[in-house]
Amino acid sequence: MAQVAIKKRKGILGALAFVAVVIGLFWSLVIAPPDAYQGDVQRIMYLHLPSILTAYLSYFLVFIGSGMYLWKREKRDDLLAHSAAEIGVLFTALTIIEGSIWGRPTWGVWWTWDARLTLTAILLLIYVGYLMLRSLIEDENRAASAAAVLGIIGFLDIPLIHMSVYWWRTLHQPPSILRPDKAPWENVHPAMLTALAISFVGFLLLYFYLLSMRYRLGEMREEIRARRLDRGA
Amino acid sequence: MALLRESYLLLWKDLLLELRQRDSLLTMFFFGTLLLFVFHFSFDPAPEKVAEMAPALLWLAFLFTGTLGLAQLFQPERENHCLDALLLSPVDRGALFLAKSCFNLVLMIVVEIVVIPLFWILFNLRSWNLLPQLFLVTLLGTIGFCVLGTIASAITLRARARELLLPLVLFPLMIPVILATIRCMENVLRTGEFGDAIPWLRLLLSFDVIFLTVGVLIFDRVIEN
Amino acid sequence: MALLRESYLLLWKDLLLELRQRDSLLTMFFFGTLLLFVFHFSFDPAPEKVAEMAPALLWLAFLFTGTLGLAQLFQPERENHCLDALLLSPVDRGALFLAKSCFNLVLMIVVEIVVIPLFWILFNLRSWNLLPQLFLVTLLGTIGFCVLGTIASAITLRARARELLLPLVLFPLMIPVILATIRCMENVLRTGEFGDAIPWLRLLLSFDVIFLTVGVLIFDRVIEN
Amino acid sequence: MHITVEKLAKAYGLLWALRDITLALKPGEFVAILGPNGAGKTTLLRILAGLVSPTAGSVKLDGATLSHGATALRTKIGFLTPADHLYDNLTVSENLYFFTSLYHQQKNSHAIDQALQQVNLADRADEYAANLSSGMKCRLSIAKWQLLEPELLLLDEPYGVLDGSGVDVLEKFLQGQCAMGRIIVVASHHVSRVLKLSSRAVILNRGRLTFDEIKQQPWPNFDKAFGEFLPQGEIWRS
Amino acid sequence: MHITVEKLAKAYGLLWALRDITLALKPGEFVAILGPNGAGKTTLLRILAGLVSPTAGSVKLDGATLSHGATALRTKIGFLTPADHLYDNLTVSENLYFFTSLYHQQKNSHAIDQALQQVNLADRADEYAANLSSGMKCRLSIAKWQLLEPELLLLDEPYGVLDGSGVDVLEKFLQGQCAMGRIIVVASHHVSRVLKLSSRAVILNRGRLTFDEIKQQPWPNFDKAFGEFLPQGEIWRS
Ligand code: HEM
Ligand SMILES: Nc1ncnc2c1ncn2[C@@H]1O[C@H](COP(=O)(O)OP(=O)(O)OP(=O)(O)O)[C@@H](O)[C@H]1O
Ligand SMILES: Nc1ncnc2c1ncn2[C@@H]1O[C@H](COP(=O)(O)OP(=O)(O)OP(=O)(O)O)[C@@H](O)[C@H]1O
Ligand SMILES: [Mg+2]
Ligand SMILES: [Mg+2]
Repeated sequence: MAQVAIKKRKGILGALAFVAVVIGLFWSLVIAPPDAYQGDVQRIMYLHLPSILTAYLSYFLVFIGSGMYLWKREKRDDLLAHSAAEIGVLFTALTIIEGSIWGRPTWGVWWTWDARLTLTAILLLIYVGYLMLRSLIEDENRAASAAAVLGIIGFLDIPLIHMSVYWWRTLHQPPSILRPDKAPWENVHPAMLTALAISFVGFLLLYFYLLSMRYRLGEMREEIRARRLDRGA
Repeated sequence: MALLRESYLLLWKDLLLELRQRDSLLTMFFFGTLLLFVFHFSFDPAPEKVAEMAPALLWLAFLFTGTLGLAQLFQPERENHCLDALLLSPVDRGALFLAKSCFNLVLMIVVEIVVIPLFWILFNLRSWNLLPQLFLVTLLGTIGFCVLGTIASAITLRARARELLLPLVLFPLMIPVILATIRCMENVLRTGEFGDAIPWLRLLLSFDVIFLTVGVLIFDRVIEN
Repeated sequence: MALLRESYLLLWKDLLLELRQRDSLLTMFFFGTLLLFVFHFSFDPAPEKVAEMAPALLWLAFLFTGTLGLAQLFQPERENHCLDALLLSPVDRGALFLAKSCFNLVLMIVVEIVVIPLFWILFNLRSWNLLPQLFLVTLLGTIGFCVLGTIASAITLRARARELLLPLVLFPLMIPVILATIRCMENVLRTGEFGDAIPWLRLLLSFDVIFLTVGVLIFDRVIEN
Repeated sequence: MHITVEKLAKAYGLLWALRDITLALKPGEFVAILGPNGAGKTTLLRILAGLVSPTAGSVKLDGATLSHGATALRTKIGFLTPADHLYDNLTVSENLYFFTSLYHQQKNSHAIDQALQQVNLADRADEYAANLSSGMKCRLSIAKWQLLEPELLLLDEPYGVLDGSGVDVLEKFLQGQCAMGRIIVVASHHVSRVLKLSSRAVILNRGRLTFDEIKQQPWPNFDKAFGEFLPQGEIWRS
Repeated sequence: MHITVEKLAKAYGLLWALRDITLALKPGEFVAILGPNGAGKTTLLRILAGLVSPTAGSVKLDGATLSHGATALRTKIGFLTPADHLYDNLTVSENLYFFTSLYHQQKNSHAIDQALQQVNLADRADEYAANLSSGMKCRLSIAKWQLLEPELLLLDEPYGVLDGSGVDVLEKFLQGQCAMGRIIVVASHHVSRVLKLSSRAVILNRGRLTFDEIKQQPWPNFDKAFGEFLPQGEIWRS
């Protein structure tokens, strides 16, 4: 019964995500005006920013899950961290791909060693390392605690990496949304903002949908193992 | 204080074992010198050119040499289930962490004390007077490396393909240290003082402090059963 | 031929232990990427300078993996006295030597195959047409490194202080290999052909042959108590 | 120290190494753990020692669990495996010095020499542990736990490598500990040896606890229960 | 195979592990090597196996010595130590496959399964050797040597970790080998077990050979010679 209820809720979430993403795409591709300088390419930003922000969100979840696991030793926290990490890597990769596609016309190269790009790449590496570590340790308890430690350290390290990389060099698009001196709506066309907002919501919903699916997958794996264990004995 | 006494005891043990067998030191020296030769043979040692590359070269040498050391860090514990013996004992895991980091630190410092002057000689650099500052920067960087490295090698302790996984996990996390140390050294070598590299120094320092504390706090969760 | 069959068997075992899962290959790949990132952070090189730094950087990467591999080469044999099990068996010690060198060689070659193209991409070098020659040089150098390295690490395997002198003698022998390979690479990258680097190539080749045979011949003396 | 094991279970992958084990150990008890290969004896000991975390159930030592940083509790637990837990490249006396210090019971060289005397290893004090014979390593471990005197001492197959005098040393030590109210748990296949001293026998089979009784003379139940695990032809009577 | 050991001596540093040992072993003999801890049993076995080179004296197998590259000879020698000589991260069957191939006797999976059946490890064929219990590791080694059937089989303390059925398996195997004229040499502290099968007993003490006789019933000499090495109170009659 509860199973069914959960399934239903998931279904609803999925539907919402789908709808929101579609609306967001519509808004950003059709309604929002093209960028003054860059033209239509700039529309990538409506995917670009949401995807990286969701990536950040999931790395935060990894951090939380890891911390909780080390503290309470609950399997579910570890599962949360693991799921979040996988999806986070996915979204980070997406960001890089979008960015490269964006970069080709605007900067004329697929990749430059700009701070933010590099930072993203490093994030990718860190969490790929996280997944590697998991997959290369036999005993799942050890894998869990090892990964948890990495999840914590990695997250704590991000600000430091961010800082160092920024001091190192910056030629990336200057912050146009989150700019300190002006409020967002003053320097960007409102339609752009709404588009961004909607697609951001869409991404969030999508993200949580994926997360819950991945989480459920992990749970199922556990259940299957438990069943086979009992049948074995 | 108990923590320090325990760490000291464990460190004494590791140093004794290392002095008995010397395999870590040996590989590290071998590698460090090899690197210097690689550099020497590949970049024609025109002082003015080398001076600006020196920081990167040196630091890379240390980074890789250190990683070699880390790969062997828990070797004694891997034999005869001695790790179990330690986990069985009431010793504070934080002490274990401190001891191992210090051990690795000692190894690296020994290597560095040899490699840096060798470097200066091989590339006949003039700026001997700057060595103290450089040593300071190196030290800060090395501490950060050893601290994080110890954690990394502890979590990869029972992983397959350990020797590759270790740097894979460690290096991305080390990037602040790498950048900071190299920028500092450059600045020192160029201007002869820290000057506007001070923020980098602060970054280094905070890195060391943060992860030292984190390490001591969570290390008991890192290695167990 | 028995020698080869035995070597193959031992190599199969080592590879199986190392690459229990495809993960290891992935690990290699990311490892390679990582190295290049690290390089880039250390000296962010101007495009025109990269070409002349390439040999050094590449060799740096290869030496690093190689030495990491060597440090762990006999790890499986160290556990459960498995080395005794091998020495007890009728397997030819030469085969053991070949297998171990090949194992390390495979490890390095995989990394090289990953690193070199990545290097060309990330540092966007144009000279793709030269890769074959570079691979050839690298291969020759790598073989020399693995052969000599295997002998050395076999000596250090059970080494007490006294025997450690030998590897200290062996390692400097590595320098000709490095010198030769780097000169060759430079020449190839500059002139686009081996040209007057041919003698270096010959040196490399003879080095490999000599120490391969020496290894096969003396390895039983090296490895038995 | 009172030990209560409740519904303990340990699973490795798809295999139950232990299943709902429930035990209660009182001070002064000498428990023999018997059972065929793969029964779960070592696993049980390792869980009691806190080296392996159980899949389910709990182990309570004086009401406390061996969780993280329960370092005070760890000083009370000893685990003796004949060959392990010694640093190959430390000498005999260095090993003793190191481990006793690790337990905050730093011993001076005199005490260490005495302990070595008792297991007659005194003449090998400066030998690398790696160079000892298997039995000598076991003696060294005995010396180690003689110095540390834990409240709960777990022994995994101690008789295998010991010669006659070694057995005497060990049994004298264990009896002494029991008399002082310490708990001894011995897992072994050497029935006659281990039952000689034990006050209670536990039989494990495929991870389940199939027999648990206080020793008595004669002991038909035990003879029946253990009969199947004896080699053919070998009959054994308590 | 005929084995002649002449004035064999082995010194470690300043310590004689073995001193002028002279022995001659004939096909079909089952020799028990007894003696206190540190007597030199393991050292003797390791020298016979060619793992340790003697300081003085010679070991001849059918007149040939185990010098460098006497690979043909090595196929005929087996050395069984319960825990060792297995690759932790190879599975049970991979271990067997690897070692049999190493001895140029590559076995197909069927033969390997059969061997595992006999030591009843068949159900653990795909388990990493590291995950086996101590007794299972010993069983695995037994399976290994069952497949290889060496002319001379040396066993170092095989009984320690084996349960009843394990002992049965081992004894059946050893008896079979003896019957086929192979030489078995067992070093053990478990007198009753090892003397049950052996046709001859050798006692080492502090590296010297103090007793060497063919077995007989009753055997007063042996009882006298070995008496001192028994635990107190434990009396043993052949
Ligand atoms: C591989 C290529 C790229 C990567 C990995 C990348 C990565 C990122 C990341 C991580 C952010 C969020 C930064 C933050 O908020 O702290 C970001 C924001 C942004 N990126 Fe990119 N980017 C890439 C290429 C591009 C290109 C080619 C453009 C346009 C020329 C672009 C325009 C933007 C804009 C406008 C933002 C929002 C700025 C803000 O924070 O207000 N990006 N990008
Ligand atoms: N780390 C591990 N991973 C997987 N399985 C394991 C592990 N350790 C033990 N096992 C399994 O658990 C079971 C119990 O092992 P255990 O060592 O406790 O048996 P035991 O009673 O000590 O046997 P023995 O008398 O041979 O020592 C065995 O089937 C073993 O294969
Ligand atoms: N590698 C070595 N280096 C130095 N001494 C050694 C070495 N190996 C063995 N010895 C010494 O040689 C003597 C005989 O050792 P050995 O292992 O043969 O005894 P053993 O009869 O097997 O004893 P146990 O019954 O305890 O196994 C011992 O005193 C031991 O300390
Ligand atoms: Mg056991
Ligand atoms: Mg022995």
